[in-house]
Amino acid sequence: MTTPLLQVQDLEVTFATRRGAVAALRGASFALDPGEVLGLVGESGSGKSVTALAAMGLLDKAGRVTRGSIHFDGRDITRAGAGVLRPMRGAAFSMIFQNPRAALNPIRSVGAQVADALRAHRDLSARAARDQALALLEQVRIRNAGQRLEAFPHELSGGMCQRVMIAMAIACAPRLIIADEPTTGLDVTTQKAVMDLLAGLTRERGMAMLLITHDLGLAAQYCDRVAVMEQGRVVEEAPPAALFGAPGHAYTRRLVAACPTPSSTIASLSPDGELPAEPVARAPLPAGTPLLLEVRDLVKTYPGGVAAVDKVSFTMKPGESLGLVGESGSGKSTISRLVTRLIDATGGEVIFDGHSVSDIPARDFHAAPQRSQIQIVFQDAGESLNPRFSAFDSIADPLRRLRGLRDGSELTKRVKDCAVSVGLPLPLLDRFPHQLSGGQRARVGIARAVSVDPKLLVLDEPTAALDVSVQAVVLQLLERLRREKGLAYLFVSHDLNVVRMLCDRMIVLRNGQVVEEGDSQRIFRAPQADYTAELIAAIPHFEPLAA
Amino acid sequence: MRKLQAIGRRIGGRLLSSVPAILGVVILTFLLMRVLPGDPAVFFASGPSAGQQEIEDLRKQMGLDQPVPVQLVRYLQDIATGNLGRSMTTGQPVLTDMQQRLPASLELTFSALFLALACALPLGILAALRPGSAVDHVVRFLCTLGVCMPTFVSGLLLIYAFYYLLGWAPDPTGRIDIFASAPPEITGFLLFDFAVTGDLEGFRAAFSQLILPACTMALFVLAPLARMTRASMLAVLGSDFIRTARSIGLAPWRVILVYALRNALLPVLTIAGIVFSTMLGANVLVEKVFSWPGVASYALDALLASDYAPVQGFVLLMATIFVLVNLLVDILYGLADPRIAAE
Amino acid sequence: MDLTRRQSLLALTALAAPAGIALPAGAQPAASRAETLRQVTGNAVNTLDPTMPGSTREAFGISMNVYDRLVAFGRRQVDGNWVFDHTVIRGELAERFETSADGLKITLHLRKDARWHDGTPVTAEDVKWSLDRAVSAKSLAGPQFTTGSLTKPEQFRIAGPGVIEVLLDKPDRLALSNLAVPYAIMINSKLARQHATAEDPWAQSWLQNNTAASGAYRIDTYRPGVQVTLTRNEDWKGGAEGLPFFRRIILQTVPEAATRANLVERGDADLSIDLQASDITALETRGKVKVASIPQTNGFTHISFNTQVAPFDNVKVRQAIAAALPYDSMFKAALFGRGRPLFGGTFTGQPASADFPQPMPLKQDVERARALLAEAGLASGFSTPFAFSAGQAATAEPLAALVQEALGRIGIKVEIQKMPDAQFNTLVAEKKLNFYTDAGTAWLPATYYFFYLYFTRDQRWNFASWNNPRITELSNAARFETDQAAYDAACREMIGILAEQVPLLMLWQPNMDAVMAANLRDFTYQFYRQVDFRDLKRA
Amino acid sequence: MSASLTSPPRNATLGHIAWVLRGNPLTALAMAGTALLIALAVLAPWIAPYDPIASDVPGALQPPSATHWFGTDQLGRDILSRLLHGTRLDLTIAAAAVGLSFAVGAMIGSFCGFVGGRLDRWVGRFTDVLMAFPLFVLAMAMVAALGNRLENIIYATAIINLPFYIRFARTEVAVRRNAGWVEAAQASGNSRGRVVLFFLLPNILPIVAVQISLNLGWAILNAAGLSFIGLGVQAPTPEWGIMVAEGARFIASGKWWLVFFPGAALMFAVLCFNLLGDGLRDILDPRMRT
Repeated sequence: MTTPLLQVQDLEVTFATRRGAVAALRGASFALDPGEVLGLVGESGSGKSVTALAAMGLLDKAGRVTRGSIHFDGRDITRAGAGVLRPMRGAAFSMIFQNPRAALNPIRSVGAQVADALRAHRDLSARAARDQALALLEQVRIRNAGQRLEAFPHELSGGMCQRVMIAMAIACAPRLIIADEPTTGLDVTTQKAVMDLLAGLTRERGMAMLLITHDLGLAAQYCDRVAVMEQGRVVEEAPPAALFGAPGHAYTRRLVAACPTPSSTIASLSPDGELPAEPVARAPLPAGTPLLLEVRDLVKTYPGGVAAVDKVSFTMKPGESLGLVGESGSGKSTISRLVTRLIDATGGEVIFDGHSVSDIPARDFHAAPQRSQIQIVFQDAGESLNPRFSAFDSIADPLRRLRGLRDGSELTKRVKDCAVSVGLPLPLLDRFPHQLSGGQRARVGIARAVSVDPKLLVLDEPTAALDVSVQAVVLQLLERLRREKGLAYLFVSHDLNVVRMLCDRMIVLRNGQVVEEGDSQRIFRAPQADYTAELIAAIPHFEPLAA
Repeated sequence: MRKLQAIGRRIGGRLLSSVPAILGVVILTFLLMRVLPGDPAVFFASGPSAGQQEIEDLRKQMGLDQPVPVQLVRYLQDIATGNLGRSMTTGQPVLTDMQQRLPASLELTFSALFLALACALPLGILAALRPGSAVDHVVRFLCTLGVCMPTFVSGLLLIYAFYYLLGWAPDPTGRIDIFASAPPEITGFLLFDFAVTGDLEGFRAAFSQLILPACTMALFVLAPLARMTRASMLAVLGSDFIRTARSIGLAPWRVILVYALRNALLPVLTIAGIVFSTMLGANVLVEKVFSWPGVASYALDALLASDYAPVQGFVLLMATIFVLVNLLVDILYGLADPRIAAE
Repeated sequence: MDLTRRQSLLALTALAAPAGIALPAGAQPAASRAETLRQVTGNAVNTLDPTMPGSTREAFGISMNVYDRLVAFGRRQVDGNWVFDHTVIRGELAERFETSADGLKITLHLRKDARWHDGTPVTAEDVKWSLDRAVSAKSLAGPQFTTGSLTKPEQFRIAGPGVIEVLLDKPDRLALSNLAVPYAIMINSKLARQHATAEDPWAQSWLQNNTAASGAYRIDTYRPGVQVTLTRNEDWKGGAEGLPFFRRIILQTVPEAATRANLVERGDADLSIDLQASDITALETRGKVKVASIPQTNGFTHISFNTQVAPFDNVKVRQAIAAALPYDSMFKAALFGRGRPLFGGTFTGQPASADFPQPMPLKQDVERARALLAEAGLASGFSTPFAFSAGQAATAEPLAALVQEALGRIGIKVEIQKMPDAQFNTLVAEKKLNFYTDAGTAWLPATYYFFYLYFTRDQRWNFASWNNPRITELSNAARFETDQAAYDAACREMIGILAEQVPLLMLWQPNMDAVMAANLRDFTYQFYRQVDFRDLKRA
Repeated sequence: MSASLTSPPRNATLGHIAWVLRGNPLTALAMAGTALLIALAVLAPWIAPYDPIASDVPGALQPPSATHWFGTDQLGRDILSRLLHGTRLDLTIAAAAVGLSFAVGAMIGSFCGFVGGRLDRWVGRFTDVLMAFPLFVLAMAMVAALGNRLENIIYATAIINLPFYIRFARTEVAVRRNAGWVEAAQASGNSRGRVVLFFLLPNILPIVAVQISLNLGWAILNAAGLSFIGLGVQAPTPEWGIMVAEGARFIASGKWWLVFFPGAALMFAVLCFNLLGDGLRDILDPRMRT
């Protein structure tokens, strides 16, 4: 039996906070053999990143290893000082971080940064370092590497920055690469390219990789083995096929179920959730029903002449749910704000319920009768709640403004009704956003939007910032609300699977233009446009457990 | 080349866009001076036997008999032709006075800023490396101590201690020892002029005259600079790319100096620019206390005498310097931070 | 700093004469530190031509040392100190002079050996041009000369080489004295006229920054608002006692009074005449310096009422306030007693002496004050602002606080207003201040002159806007009165009226406190309240 | 004061404050000092041993003694009593000036930051003009022009602070302009005015509080500077700046207590406000709130 390259045993890491010591890792154990790719999956707070940082010796000052050990290649580095670790970092093991643009020094050219990585461990002349940096950039398939050498991070795309980061990580040929959510925040197509590159490089060079991710599909696709973490422990560890095919641990089972796959339905995401597992059947609307929303040739040009939305047209019937899908920069969020009348369009028309609402300037729309009819749920629930409003005030605000309710029993009753309908426990109404969990915040955001009984609810990536298990619950909530209240949804998302489950029809957007439009299931099964097909192909996936 | 062009365009644009601000300053000062209740003609005609006629004559001579809009137009015309008027207090053209006095103020302010930065940067970095430690608290306390003393008090105390009691400093009466010979006028910056002419003795003399007032001013700006250094260093040290730098095994000093400090200096540069402009205008009291023949004390005397021209000239000068310093900071910032230059 | 270096540098500077002032043949020996006088002052010289509107007192002082006048006042010793004596007039650029018996013609004979700084001889033409300039050019000199009945160029006549006649319509008692004031400078007309232009026939703008003089000192460097250095004119003949002692004078502006005190005490400066009273007392006690304290006999500090405005138009109100003030405390708090009181006089009716200013019968009597106020119908008091200028804050601020406190006791509510000098002077000139403190100094301290200047006519210096027909009549008569007894009688009557009507309250004459190095001597108090470097010596 | 605004649930906030203070003795000291100053200002008339403006010329310039702890001044007034009453005045000047510039500046700045466009450009120009002024000279000129009365000193100090508040509020609001909760507020039917007043302003308040605290100290120094050149509050009102300026005249004559005690009081107050500002920053720094 070979010595594991990285062995983590019973690791406990605690952070000193003002509420005393808080354990982030509570006895995590796993091992990684040379050349192996191990996936570390789990939801936020499970301790994935802390594990990586602890292994690198990069925990910040408040964090401390209180128990257990970390061995690298048989050598105990658990409490090694900077003198031992510094020569190892980059040379023996290196790390790739999420948010690649922030991880690079903004005022240093990428060439110099790659050269820094080289010269940290090798005695190279500036010229030689530069040449090697150039070679590295070429190896990570950066086009025109010679020119990019002098470029600064802000001049490169996110994917490009991550390639530079990879170049830095492999510069001194380490035996282990720790990739901490390396593609979070990147578009699916970019994600695929970066991951393919990373996987290829590690394979070619015989490097081991610890891939930390929240995306089960990603782990399934690129890892030899996957370890599932929950609350600071590794609860299950197995090859991906076994793990996702027949999860042993209850938590793994729940996690796998909540993960949207091509075959999952809203109900199947959370089997013990609030929706019965029966397929959703929708009665077709009688012919001749007037349209709820009609968008004609909508154009939004930002200063600088870039058209974020370029002649987009679509219609929605009452009670219908329409998905807007696209990668970043496709204009989907801009459309959501245009429809919600938060910003003014440069051209085109928005007709709501038979009335043109695009004539009313956004600044005056708060007083328009349609204001209460069109409501919106934002992407990041935490960021979309006024930090100085309690949950009650957040939900009550539209009731006060749009329904003219004064403080009193009527208002309290309406707020409480709303809270009940979104499943928010009433005692939480007095809490402030930072005292609520992500799922609770999402519920408050939804409650605020539905409190005034809108006809159209615009959902701008309402689950993008949530863990999958929470996402599952929120999606079920949304589906239930739609059935109960007969709301029309304009659902904006980058996640095709989610859109497929929730929406009747979908529109695929690219660079502000409509690429494809049609029935969700149909598009998913048989995309007409190449771009749509590419998008669908890029979604990392695993074979769901045979239920 | 492209970069240089971009910078050139930015300079042009900035200068152009600052014209309205400067014009605003000029007009506002002009009106403010006209609101001053003192009548300069009365003040300056106050010889032991001046009568009403003399006051009237003086008023005419100063153009004060015209209505204010006419005066303003004339004043603007004068400025356009480079004529800032004549000071009644010194009897000289304002432009001449300023030319003589500006180097004194600039030299003092530069030295003070240099001194302050030389102290504030290490202190700020030290505090940022150990936030919350005793070092941090001591640094903060010392810097704050400097800012909480009015400059005229710290100036007088320094004089009392180092000149009167200890006799270490030369008499606080201007830029060089009154009995020493002045250097040839090259730039008006004495330290520079002495250095260029190789007069070390003179350099030492000028330096020893400069040190107390420069310290007084530096004390006052130490706190904001150190505070900003600490804050921006802390922010940078906590950012992702520092972690990256550490993860590739860079030496700690390299991480701090090349990665952290260079990034942290950017906001400090902005603050230093602001501090410089404010210091130049605000060292009125220091100049007074140290008999420093600078522009600020010149303006103060003129203001108290309702002598319009020097005050107007001074404010115009300060506004111009403010714009230029901001521009310089901008250019430096653009050079140091590629993100800005690209915009 | 070592002395040798200073000396050698000094030698260098002495040699490097500025352009425009030619050195006479033969290099001068360098002035040693002992022969150099350094005076520090809070104010600044702003022009080399003292007749320019806006000239500071320091500019007058410099011009006295740089320019000669035809005549000069003598000096006498009072209590061990030298004080100018306006009753003794001696020749300066004039060798001698005679006044005709009817007092209508003054004949002046110029010194034969008198030379301008450029070496050319002084001529009667130069003098005529200088006097013409004084009465013709728009300057401060003209108004001053009218007080000596000198108003037009025709009054000055060349009566032969080196002889000039001044002709008068009436025998004005101050005509000759006016030729000794700072404005009466004698200018090298040949040099000055080279710089005259059509718009500026009297070379006023050139003379602001240059000199064309014959006096005891030449300008070495002139940096307005910063410093002036003078070097001795080795060919000067105008002095009563030969060449001045000091070869080199440095007059430097040091705004901070405490710093000036430090400089003099540490011996880095030799002389300062504008220190604060509090510092002077301390310096005297520590004894490292010499202090010459001389009452400024031609000046007075006062509290003025606007006699044209209610309630101060009521003499009872003025008398009430006069009786309410704590003069001794004010004197002590404001001046630390450094001066000569002008309150506490004992005469009633008319004084025995015709001198002015002299102590007036002012003393605190609160009961009487209350009674007078009641008589004026203001038993319940009233409110008024009390103003002073920021420049005089050191003495006026404590004074004002005491006035406020004392008047509060008789029901008068006082609001103190400290204002910037320019604003204060404007308001005084425009007669918009009703109750304030200020000071006045007369160059030519004849009693009638005080009354004529400060208590008659609608003009800036009539502090109280006082309009008393009898005073106007008496002061005009006294001016041309040749009979000493009649003159004295008129003066005594005016002083009596002043004491009774109290348009303003004469408070005191502050000391001229010259603080100097212990080895300086022969400091003279001059009517223009500046240092006459020609008299000073180092022991 | 503003700590309570950072996060309304009281016990959590108090706990956080206590935690910050434990790690930061200077801030605790500054808080105690500020509280002391405010207490002294409120209680001045009752605890001052003498009338602050009653003169006693025979007892002038007495060094500190049992009867006059801090000595007497040129008019024999008790320096301790004058200091205590001065606390009142100086805190009033500082608070009024800073409050005024904050109220006006934050309002204008917030609107500009939120609305942008032409209004923003014009106000930006105006603040440029103000910023380009040498500020102390501007304050001097204003006081000289309007007359050196208490309210004018407050106005002048407020105006020279104004551009900083405008800019500060503008930047802080501009950062938050596109935050989800601002858009949500608009979707909830709030007018732009309401969004600024009831959503944005309260949210930037804690950050501005830091600035306010630092500015309080600066305002006191500014008033002292004005007093030094004779443009301060009218005598015989007891004000620290005047007392320091007057006392400074006596440095050379060795009457140290005239400048020492007022100077120390001034320094103490400014020190407290500055350290408090730093401390508030720590309390509010989101990165320190775990």
